[in-house]
Amino acid sequence: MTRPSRLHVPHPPARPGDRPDFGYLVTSPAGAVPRPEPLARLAEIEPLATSLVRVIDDDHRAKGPWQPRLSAEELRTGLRYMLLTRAYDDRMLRVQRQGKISFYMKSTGEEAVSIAAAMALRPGDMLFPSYRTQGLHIARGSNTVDLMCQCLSNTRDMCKGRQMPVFYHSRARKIFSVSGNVATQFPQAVGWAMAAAIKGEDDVAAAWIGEGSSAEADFHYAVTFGAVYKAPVILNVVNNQWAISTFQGFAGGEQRSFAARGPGYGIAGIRVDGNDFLAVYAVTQWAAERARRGGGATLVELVTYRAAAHSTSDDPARYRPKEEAEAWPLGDPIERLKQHLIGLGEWSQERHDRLVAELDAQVAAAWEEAIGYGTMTEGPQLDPNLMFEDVFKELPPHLAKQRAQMLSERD
Amino acid sequence: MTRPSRLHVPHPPARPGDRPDFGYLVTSPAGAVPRPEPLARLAEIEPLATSLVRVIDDDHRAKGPWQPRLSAEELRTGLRYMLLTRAYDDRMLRVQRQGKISFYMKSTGEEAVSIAAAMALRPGDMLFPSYRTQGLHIARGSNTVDLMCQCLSNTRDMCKGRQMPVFYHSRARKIFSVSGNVATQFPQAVGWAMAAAIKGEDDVAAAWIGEGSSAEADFHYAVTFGAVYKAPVILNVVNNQWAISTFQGFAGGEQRSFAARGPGYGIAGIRVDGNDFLAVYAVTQWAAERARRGGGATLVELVTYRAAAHSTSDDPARYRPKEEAEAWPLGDPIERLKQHLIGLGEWSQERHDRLVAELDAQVAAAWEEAIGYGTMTEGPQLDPNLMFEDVFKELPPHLAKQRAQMLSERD
Amino acid sequence: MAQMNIVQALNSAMDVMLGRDPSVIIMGEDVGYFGGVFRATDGLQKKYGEHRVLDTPIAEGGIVGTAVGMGVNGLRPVVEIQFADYIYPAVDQIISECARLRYRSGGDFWAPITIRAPCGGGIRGGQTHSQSPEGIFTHVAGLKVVMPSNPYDAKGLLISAIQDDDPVVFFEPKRIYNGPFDGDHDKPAVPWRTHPKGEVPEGYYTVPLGKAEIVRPGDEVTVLTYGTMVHVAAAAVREQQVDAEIIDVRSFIPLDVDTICESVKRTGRCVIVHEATRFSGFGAELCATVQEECFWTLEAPIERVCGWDTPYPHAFEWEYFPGQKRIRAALRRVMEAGR
Amino acid sequence: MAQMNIVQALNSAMDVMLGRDPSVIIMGEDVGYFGGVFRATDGLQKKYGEHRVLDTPIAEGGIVGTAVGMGVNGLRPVVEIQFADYIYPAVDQIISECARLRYRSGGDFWAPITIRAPCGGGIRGGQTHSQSPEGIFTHVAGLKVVMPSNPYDAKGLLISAIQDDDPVVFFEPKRIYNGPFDGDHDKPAVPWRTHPKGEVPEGYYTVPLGKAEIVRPGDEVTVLTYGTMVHVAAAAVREQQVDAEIIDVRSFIPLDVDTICESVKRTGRCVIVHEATRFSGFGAELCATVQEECFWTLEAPIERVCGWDTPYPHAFEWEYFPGQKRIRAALRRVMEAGR
Ligand SMILES: Cc1ncc(C[n+]2csc(CCOP(=O)(O)OP(=O)(O)O)c2C)c(N)n1
Ligand SMILES: Cc1ncc(C[n+]2csc(CCOP(=O)(O)OP(=O)(O)O)c2C)c(N)n1
Ligand SMILES: [Mg+2]
Ligand SMILES: [Mg+2]
Repeated sequence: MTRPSRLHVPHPPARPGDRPDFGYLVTSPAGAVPRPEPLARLAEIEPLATSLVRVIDDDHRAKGPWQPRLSAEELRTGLRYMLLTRAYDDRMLRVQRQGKISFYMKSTGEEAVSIAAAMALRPGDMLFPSYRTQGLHIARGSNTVDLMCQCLSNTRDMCKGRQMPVFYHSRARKIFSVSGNVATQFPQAVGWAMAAAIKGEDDVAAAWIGEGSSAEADFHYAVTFGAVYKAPVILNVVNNQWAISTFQGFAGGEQRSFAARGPGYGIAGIRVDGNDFLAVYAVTQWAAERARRGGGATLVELVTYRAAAHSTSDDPARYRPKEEAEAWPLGDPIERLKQHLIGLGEWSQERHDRLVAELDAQVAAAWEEAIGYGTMTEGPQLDPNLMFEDVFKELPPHLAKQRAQMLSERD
Repeated sequence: MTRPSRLHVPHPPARPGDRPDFGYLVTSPAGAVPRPEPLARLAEIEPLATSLVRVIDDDHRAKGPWQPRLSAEELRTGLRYMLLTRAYDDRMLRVQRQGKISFYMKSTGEEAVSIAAAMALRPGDMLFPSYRTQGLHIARGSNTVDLMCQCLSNTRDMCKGRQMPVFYHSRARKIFSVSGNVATQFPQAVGWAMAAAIKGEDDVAAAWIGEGSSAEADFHYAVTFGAVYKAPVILNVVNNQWAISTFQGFAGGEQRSFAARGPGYGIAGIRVDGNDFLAVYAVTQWAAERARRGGGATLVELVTYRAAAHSTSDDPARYRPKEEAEAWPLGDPIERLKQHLIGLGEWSQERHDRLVAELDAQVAAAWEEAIGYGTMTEGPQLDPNLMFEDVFKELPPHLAKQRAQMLSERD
Repeated sequence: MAQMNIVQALNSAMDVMLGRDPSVIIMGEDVGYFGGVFRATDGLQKKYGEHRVLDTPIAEGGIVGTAVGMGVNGLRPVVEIQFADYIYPAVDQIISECARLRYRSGGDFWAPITIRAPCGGGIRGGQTHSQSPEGIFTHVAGLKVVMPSNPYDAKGLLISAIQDDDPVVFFEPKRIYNGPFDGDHDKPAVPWRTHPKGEVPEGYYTVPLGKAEIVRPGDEVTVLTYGTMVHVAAAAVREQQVDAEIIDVRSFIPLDVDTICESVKRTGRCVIVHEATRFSGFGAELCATVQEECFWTLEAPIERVCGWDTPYPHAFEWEYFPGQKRIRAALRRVMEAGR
Repeated sequence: MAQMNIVQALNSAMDVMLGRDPSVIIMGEDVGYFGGVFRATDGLQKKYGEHRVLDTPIAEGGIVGTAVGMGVNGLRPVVEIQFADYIYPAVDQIISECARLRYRSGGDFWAPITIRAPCGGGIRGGQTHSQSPEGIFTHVAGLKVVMPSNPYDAKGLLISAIQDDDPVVFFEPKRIYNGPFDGDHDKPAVPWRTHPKGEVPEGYYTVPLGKAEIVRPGDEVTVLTYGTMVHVAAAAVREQQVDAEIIDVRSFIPLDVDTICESVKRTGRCVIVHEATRFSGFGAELCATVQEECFWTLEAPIERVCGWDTPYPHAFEWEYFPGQKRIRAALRRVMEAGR
């Protein structure tokens, strides 16, 4: 009767050549999921971990208790930021293809994840980004010229030429440095939040990692420490269905939602439509209030889709159907907010087209300015001496010696 | 309205001088928790993660669907193994106090965790022990002389003098080597189970870690890989309330049971009375059947109490009330099985006393034999050349050279 | 014989071993359906099935931890760490478990695991895609550590590593995956086709662990190097017109002290070249060993030419890289010393 | 002035800094209510409260990871790793994050963390309670690494480490927590009371990072050592009746090359002693540096006396430990060489 167990190997619903199939995706109708008080008990919150918080319905109307009730002006700002992020991404991909920068990573289709969250938080709140949350910089007003200069490793590069493209940071805007090692920022955000609580400040921390990265130890550290100390932190897992070539089932998404791990550890967990600007805004606002008022950490799973390649080194056609992005059931975050605004009578196709053109021009101008500060091959170049700085706060003798040697021996 | 969050610091219910208080402990009446089919769906199993599977009630009668229906002979065998484990622990503590061995760790009060589980598994199943599951060796018939020789690092030491006391192993009995780095055996057990599944064999793996150790990365790796590949493995978290001086709240036990993390990751999770021999046996049997039949991994939380000091280097009087052990609501596993057997008319105080005396004598005789193979100070000694063996399968040149130097330069 | 680059040679080694030994399995991030971000496992899952070539969660520690258990259960896992820069989460399982298991269990348990890790820079990878952490692992008792410098060795050494019953950390200099690189990044890339070591047998063969190779015999100075730097050093020696003996160390543990010291005793001079940072890098051990064994024949201080003691920068890659110019300067100093 | 052992000196250092700087916090396993398994934080939680002295989950990687975030938010976490043998789970956060943060962010972010880790053997701890992994961390650009050998330095160096804005890994030779140890395990233990360095100021003072100390001036041979071995080497030198200059290296990064090389240039001979395994241990870097800087004055090969390249065994502790006998044999060889 007992037949030997066999190794279970998760399979994505579709590979190249197959018809896209998102039958596995569990959704809830817009407005259907109740909104408990931010300080509600875990038992009341637990259902949110397996349902899907959605606000904008298929007719682009806002529905239900999670409506953030934003002004038309705020909504247009969100739309502008998302469009700017997309325009920026498109431009940077092009210049990478032209060999002007060494590498790039787009966030196409996931813009709401960063923009809505950043808008729902306070300026004092600290953000711990992943490499795919450039929208956080856009929403907090980082100048696209500065972001481009980082990608160019030029004389205005905030990283002084040390990092690959997209590893931005901004101390002034309280956006942490992106790490090349995935997920390390998760426990760091918890520690930052613990420090805020220790100091009696009411700022919260928020961090973003991909669903694939949630398999790293740092996920477990973050949720455990977050639960133990009730740290005021929002732990966002961006489930865009893919981790390079491996689909979310290989991170454990096949059996249960990622949000469900929250209640499993004794913290709040919410699964939200990551392509629904209003839902992401509302959930972030809820989690931030819970954190600020002593309710502790929340694990948020943002359900979205990585519409672009993993990076400029990747070719998704090798491992998933080309048509998958169009087949994604939760649509496009920009299109959905745009239609919602139009439905409200607060936006129009004409204004939209004008805005897109304006932002494209703005990004083009930014690029022209950025390359003026040098590219890796032309124009002003960074001083190689910078290579030895910031390893330590002060230059130690052995590095001073090596720097001198470098200057004497270089071609 | 929003007051700044403060860092939450878990507190044990009682510190030295306070009255013991286990009010935090969630229990269920014996027999009250339903027993789903081993291959039941997660939704049906989920309630088991927060209730407490118990079989032996306060009047020592077996109750409910989890009764393993063991013969009186099997029960007496379990009682004997538990008593032998305790006699062994007591003796080894004494000889450590006499300076005969360098270190020791008792499992007093937790004997059922190892004995019942080992008896419920098949000889082909692989066990990945912690340093507090010496009962696994007792139940699988390891000779106490061999265990003592390991603790003595003598000429019969299975570890060839390389390990501290209690870091046993037995290839013949399929009991893995205890690691000094807590929790590392958890993903190893999953890997062993994956290999069994890959080879189409129906052996399962079982691993034990303490609740405190569950904060390590390896817990997360084990549960994640276990869930992704549906590995035939039983992951036991022994929640004995304390991790050296830190109580289980510091591992996340304050907010939620440890078993609840199972369903959080999409695998079965069961919380069981670790001092109830019948319950531990039944739950292990259930999880093993689930694993063997392709149902995948189960996370088992065994609720017990560390009645002894953490180790011979520890003094619990510094951090918890002396009376806590007696106040433990789930009693003592040996006393409970004994009374159950007596209630069945299958055991008596007289037979019990005789058995205790017999086992004490057996352990005393074993000790006499063990020291005959040498202690660290007297009798035959291990050949120091062994220090250089098994670093690699074959001795490489640099170690041959060092070994020669050692022999020429030692005092 | 066939023409292979290093990626193809590695692929061929795994193909051969998967075919010869049913206990061999491949696991890692994106190694299955996709065939690996560097294509090293391309086609293997299709050929040997999903139970022999496994995609894994993104958890290096979990990959090695489960591999240890598989090894204990009779399999021979070949693990890919996507970049050597990401091996750190696995360090506890590698050092505390893989490396110690046989010893701590009195020889009763072991895990014959091979851990592949692409390393090195010169690919615009910045500080988290360019590291050469081999030095750290050479300090761990119980590990074998190797790094090939060409397709022939890559295949032969990988087969030896997979067959070995001890854990082996196998570093792959990714800058030369597709062709030898002499350090001049302005020159067009050269394919392995143009290099004798690009000739690789299609079938089974081994290059033993623990043996260094003299890639250029010479009498004036010994150059100890490995990986990408073998080719950079060779170019520098050509330019410098010095009769240097270039030794590709290849195997760090076990280390071929005999070949190394026989050479230095002959030449009396030694330059050590690696891409990893200098301070406490593997070059320090090479320098210490040579100094101890060859002291009386040394005519000049041993020099180390290494990466600077900073993270690997994105913009200053070529100022960081220990290129021909720096190697030649060291050769000049060592040749002139004491003259 | 007061009499302190190393544990008391460390406790005093943390006490002083908790008192002077509200941003200093202590965290680790069992460090709070209990005061640490070695008692180093005894009484500090009672004195400064639960928000300054934190018990943590058993997760070294999580402890360092959260400490990084605290550091970024203006605190100065002092982290205790219960045993250096258990630092490996934290290696990714230490190397990829602590050490690189300032560099990768162009100097805009940093985490001023001190990581305390009791290390070394001779306490019957077996292979997982006896390790000396300092060598691994000395290969990491961006870390400072130190190890004191007595109570006075322990307190002064720890205060410097806590004040330092760079991450510091602070190794503590636990064999000499309670008293100097000359390597003769049969002799009764000696308390720090009997040692001048057991005299420790109660208040604030510092011992700078980056400075070695000459603990015994001499002219015939230079002994480079640190931690427990400083005392074992001193005893060996006394026995051997050689006029050795013994240098307590103390600070590995930054390394006090001047003091070291000035001495070797004077003596012309050098013996390096540490408890860590030999191959690629920190002694290799010391040997390579001395060889490079002092080549022309060296009259004998530099010798390394280290732990064997095996895990630290339980039963053969004293055959493993690089004791007086082995140090004296090395001194003899080095003194006779070339004579
Ligand atoms: C520790 C570590 N391991 C592996 C990698 C290589 N890597 C970079 S991104 C990535 C996939 C991450 O996928 P996911 O977390 O889902 O984020 P997404 O790219 O989908 O936004 C991998 C494996 C890394 N950067 N760091
Ligand atoms: C990686 C690692 N960190 C820390 C330690 C030190 N240590 C040994 S046992 C222990 C407590 C473990 O408690 P728990 O997991 O609850 O097991 P219990 O002792 O209660 O059986 C600690 C912190 C260790 N052995 N390994
Ligand atoms: Mg993803
Ligand atoms: Mg415990």
